[in-house]
Amino acid sequence: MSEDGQNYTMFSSRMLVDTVGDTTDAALEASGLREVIGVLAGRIFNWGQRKSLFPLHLGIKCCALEMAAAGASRFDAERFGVFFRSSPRQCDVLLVNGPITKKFADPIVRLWEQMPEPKWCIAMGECAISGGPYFQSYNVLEGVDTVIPVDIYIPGCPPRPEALIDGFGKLREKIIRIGAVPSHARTDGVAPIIIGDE
Amino acid sequence: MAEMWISMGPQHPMTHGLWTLKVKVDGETVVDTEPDLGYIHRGVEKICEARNFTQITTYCDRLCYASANTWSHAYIYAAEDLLGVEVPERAEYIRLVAVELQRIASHLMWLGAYGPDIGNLTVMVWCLREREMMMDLLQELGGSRMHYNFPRVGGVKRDLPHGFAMRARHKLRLFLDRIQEYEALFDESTIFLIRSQGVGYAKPEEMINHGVSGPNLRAGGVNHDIRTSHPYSVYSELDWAPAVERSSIKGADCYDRYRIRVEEMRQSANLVLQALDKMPGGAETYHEPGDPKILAKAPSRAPEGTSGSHHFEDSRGESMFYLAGGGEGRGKMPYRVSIRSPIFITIPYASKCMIGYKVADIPAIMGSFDPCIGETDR
Amino acid sequence: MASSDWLNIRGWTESIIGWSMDTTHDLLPESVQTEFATIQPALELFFIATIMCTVVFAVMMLTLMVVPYIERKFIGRLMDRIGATTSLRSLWIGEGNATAGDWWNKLPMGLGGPIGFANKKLNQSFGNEHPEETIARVNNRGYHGIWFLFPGFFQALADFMKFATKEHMIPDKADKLVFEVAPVIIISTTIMVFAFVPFGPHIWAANPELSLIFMMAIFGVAPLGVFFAGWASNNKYTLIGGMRSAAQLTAYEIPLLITVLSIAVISGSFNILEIIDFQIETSDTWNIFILPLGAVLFLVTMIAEVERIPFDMPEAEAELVEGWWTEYGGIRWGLMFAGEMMRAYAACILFAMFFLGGWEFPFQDFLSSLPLVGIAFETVFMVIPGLVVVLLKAWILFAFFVWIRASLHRIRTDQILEFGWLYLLPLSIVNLVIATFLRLEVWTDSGWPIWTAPLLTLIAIFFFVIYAIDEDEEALAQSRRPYSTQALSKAYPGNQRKQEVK
Amino acid sequence: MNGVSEESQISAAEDLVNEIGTMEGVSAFVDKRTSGTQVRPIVNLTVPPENWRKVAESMFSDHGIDYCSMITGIHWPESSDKQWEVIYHFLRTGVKNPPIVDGVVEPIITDSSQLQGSDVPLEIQISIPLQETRNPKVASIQDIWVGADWNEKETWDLVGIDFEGHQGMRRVLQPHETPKGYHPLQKQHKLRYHNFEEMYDDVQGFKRKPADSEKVK
Repeated sequence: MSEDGQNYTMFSSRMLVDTVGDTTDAALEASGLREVIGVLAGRIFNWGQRKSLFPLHLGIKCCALEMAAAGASRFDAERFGVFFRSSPRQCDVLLVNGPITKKFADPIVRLWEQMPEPKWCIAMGECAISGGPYFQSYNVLEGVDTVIPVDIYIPGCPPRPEALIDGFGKLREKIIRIGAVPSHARTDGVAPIIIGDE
Repeated sequence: MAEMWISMGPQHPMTHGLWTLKVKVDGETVVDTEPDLGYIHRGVEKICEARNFTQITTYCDRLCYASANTWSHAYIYAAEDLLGVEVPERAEYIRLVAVELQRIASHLMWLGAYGPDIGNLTVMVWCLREREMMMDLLQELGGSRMHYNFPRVGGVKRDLPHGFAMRARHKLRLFLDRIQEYEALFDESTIFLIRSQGVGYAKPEEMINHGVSGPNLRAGGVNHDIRTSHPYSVYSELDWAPAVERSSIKGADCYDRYRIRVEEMRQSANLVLQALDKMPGGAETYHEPGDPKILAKAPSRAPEGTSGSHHFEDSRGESMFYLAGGGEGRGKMPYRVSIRSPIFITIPYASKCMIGYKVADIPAIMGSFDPCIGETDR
Repeated sequence: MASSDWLNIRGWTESIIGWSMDTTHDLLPESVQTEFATIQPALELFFIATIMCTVVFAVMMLTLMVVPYIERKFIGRLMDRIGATTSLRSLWIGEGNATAGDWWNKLPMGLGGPIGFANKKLNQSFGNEHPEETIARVNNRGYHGIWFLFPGFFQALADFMKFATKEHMIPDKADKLVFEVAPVIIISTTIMVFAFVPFGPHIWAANPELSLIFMMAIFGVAPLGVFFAGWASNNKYTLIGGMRSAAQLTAYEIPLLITVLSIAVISGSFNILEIIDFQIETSDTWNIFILPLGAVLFLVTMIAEVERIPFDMPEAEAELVEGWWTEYGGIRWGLMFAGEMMRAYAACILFAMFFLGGWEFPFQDFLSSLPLVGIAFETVFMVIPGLVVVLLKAWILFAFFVWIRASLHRIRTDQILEFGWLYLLPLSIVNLVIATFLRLEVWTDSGWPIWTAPLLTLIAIFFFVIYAIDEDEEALAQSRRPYSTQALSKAYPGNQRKQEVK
Repeated sequence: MNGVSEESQISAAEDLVNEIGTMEGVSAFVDKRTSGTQVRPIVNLTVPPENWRKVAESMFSDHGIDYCSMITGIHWPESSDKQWEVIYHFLRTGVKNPPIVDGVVEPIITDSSQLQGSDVPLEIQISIPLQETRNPKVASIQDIWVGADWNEKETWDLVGIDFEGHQGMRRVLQPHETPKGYHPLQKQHKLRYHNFEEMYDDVQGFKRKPADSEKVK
């Protein structure tokens, strides 16, 4: 019911929702409960976001097989709540696992925009970090960060599935530190984490 | 419903990799298809013109990432043809072990990806579990899990490590029993039979004319296998026969292509077991890296005007390399590297095979041709 | 309610509400008392209904957490995996070495103190310093956390919390009103189904005379929402997904209703509670032994109705990306995901109600009639409320659903419709004929004659064995494959290969 | 020993060379190479571009060469005798149509070491030198071997050799909006950071010289 033009119902439900919302807000504010709920709910939602990171079922090149191996039975990524979905609307992590060519540049940006906030991007493997062995090629962009803001870099060609699961672990640490907030509300200056440099 | 074009876009669970299949659909039946490749074209042929002969093996590993060893060996045979090197007998046996183990791993990756195409996730996890066994063996040879950089011009980087033969025999025997599990899940499930039998017919003579090769061709009853028709390495020393499927008159369907690959997995396992027994000097002896028994001296320059080519039986079809000598650095780098990718030729034919079937059959048919887009886009 | 047990929630609420109404009536001044007396019964009914609805909803939502736990863990075991291991423990330990710092100090009114103390204590006893846990992490054993904190149980809760905080995106060319209304239809009808599901002899929200027909009607409305969602999200995949779901559910709605009708015919009434009492008291045999064909049909149609794997075409990942819910994200998709679980849960409970005798423990009468041990069993049956028995049966059935999901492939849409119309519909009519024949001829007022149940089950098992063993001997003799391409595999009744080769 | 025997393959190669060698302008010879323990005869032909179409048709119809493996285009700007070169690779699979026995294909799984005469599998490599520099053209064989269709599209897309009579020529591997004349595998296009000095010069990307640039490396 976002635009007025679409609003066929005579009785404007939004007016009801607004009034109810304002009154409860005022009541909570007065009783100081708003603070309590805000902090506790923040922790619960942060826990929820950390514990269920759905990466997109997108396989570009060899790192896609390591992603599949990470999802299979030996290195079970599902132990940590990583469940591969194939529609960008239902994912919150874009796992880029191969070289981004000129032809795939704008589809991957479109995929990134289709994902609802709060969303993160993991650049997995050399090709996604800096174009990898194809950095000289006429058709390969040098890294995903030329088109998408990247949060976690996982070096390796291809990185072992344990490194990928460690990458998700690092992403969870980042979420617990800076909170599961949409990208525009994030305090910038949080440098992207590179596995293995600490 | 009026006919409409659906584009099964670059990111789609049906495509094993990044390519688009534009499908013209009338209701549920497919009327016309048009593949659109090039989403991971990274100009490997151009880059290889600025690399010397040993560095190119790493690029050929990363061509088709599901079967890295077969591709680096295809390149190495062409490079040896160009540089004119005589490979020692023991190195040929070690290479055969590496290539056949990689073929099993590649077919397992295909079977794992084919399960979810038809709707069953358990197969994927089982196949990847077995593939881990094969990758452990290849990791002992090459050092890393997926891209091994194992062959050198004139031989192999290292001999079989200590105890490799014993572990390989044990794992392969376990694998030969595990295949029964997949067959139980596939062959005895009526749903799989009605989804794959009679779907995606491909006539043998059409396939030859369209350049389709490998398991997809042998599924139609055509006995054409590069390992026997143009023998290389030591395949002629071992006793085996290519797996050929007896398909129906209308051609090979998805079920035949599934059967042929399960047959090939058994066959590759037996080939490796035979090779380990027949290894000259015994599989348990160990030679230091660079020992002339496993690595012959090879010139590092190819003068202008020389050329080398070699056909190779990759797990997806006939792969081939053509190298023209005389590149930069007075011939240290090839002047031109040309790569034949079997799937680059099979995809247009496979997409024509889908016409007349239902939208739900597209992943079943496309999956049964085992596309690997890394090698298609080069 | 012939069969009853101690957990008489409905009785208690009625007595409490009745007592409170009478006391308010007495306290009121004389002038108002007469009017109050007139509205008192309606008021009582209203309060009882609301309380019972919340109780049933609470029971359903709490026990619903078990369903995704069964699905993830059981399918993980079938796939040789560990599955989700998110447990309560992760609430107080941070991630790796990063923690959220002392967030409890931000709490006003001194609430922070106890929480901080509890956090420290829990970290010591079950936190990272716990000896076993560090050893487990060192040698990379699958660390599931402390077993009694149920690792994996709270994964569904974590998923739902995440869905709640996702951004809501509407495709710009989508039909906005229908896009918003479709999830509402699906979720509300799914929850309304539980209004008529009795969890125990005294735990039900509504119990109209024809509760069976009400439930089946509401159960059939959700596919309409699915079709709306498919149409509204302006995406080719969802359109095809929506069309498929509409076609599939019409093809399976009719056999389902006929099977449910045959249950009503056997049990003699349309009210679910009476059906269960018929099985427990009057006929003292479960319907599954009387109508085995009906049980199989109900199971198959229910799997199709709930769109689980063998009949998963509408949201087939392979070719339709995510089927009809591709464009939904965030809380709407989370609720529809939970709605899907609820429909599967409702299907399992219904099967337990219609065929497995609701809240009667298996062999309850026989066990309690045993000479020595009988008294012990008697007390056990007294202590366990009917609710627990119903839930156990439902969960075991859901495990059966998951087992089917792990082992079968997905059928193509036209094969689903063909199977629905050509095989299930006639079979369900045959089942109805058997049911009426059994009810009219064989049924005597004192119950089923001794021979009916064993005879009918033996016939069913006989047919099942014949149908299951369909390997082709001479095909097996020729080649090593269980099904040879050339030998015409009889696995599927009217298979395609036979017509082609002729 | 179940691979194709060497003698039969070499004799079959010689017969093919004698038959095709007679066509005008074609020079043919058998090139023997070793691969592993096996001698590998390859039939090498050099065909002038004018009558390449005729040679191709006769190869397909008379000599039963039914499988087009690969087409390579090479750009020789400095070399004396040719500006461009197109190299074709063919295989003769030697597979006759398997007979149909009671409704099922009965494949001829003969032991490949007993194969004789015309059904011995063979490798054929054909190179066509082209002189003109501006726009090299070769006759298309799309209608004879359909397998060559996408090979020709790829060769035009990457190397820029045009194939006359090829229907539906379009960019296959490159993005659709690449500029018209851009064919990357031509020698005048260089890789990024081709000569490493340039990369070292710009190592921080602000055109700053690396500390040890004057020292003799």
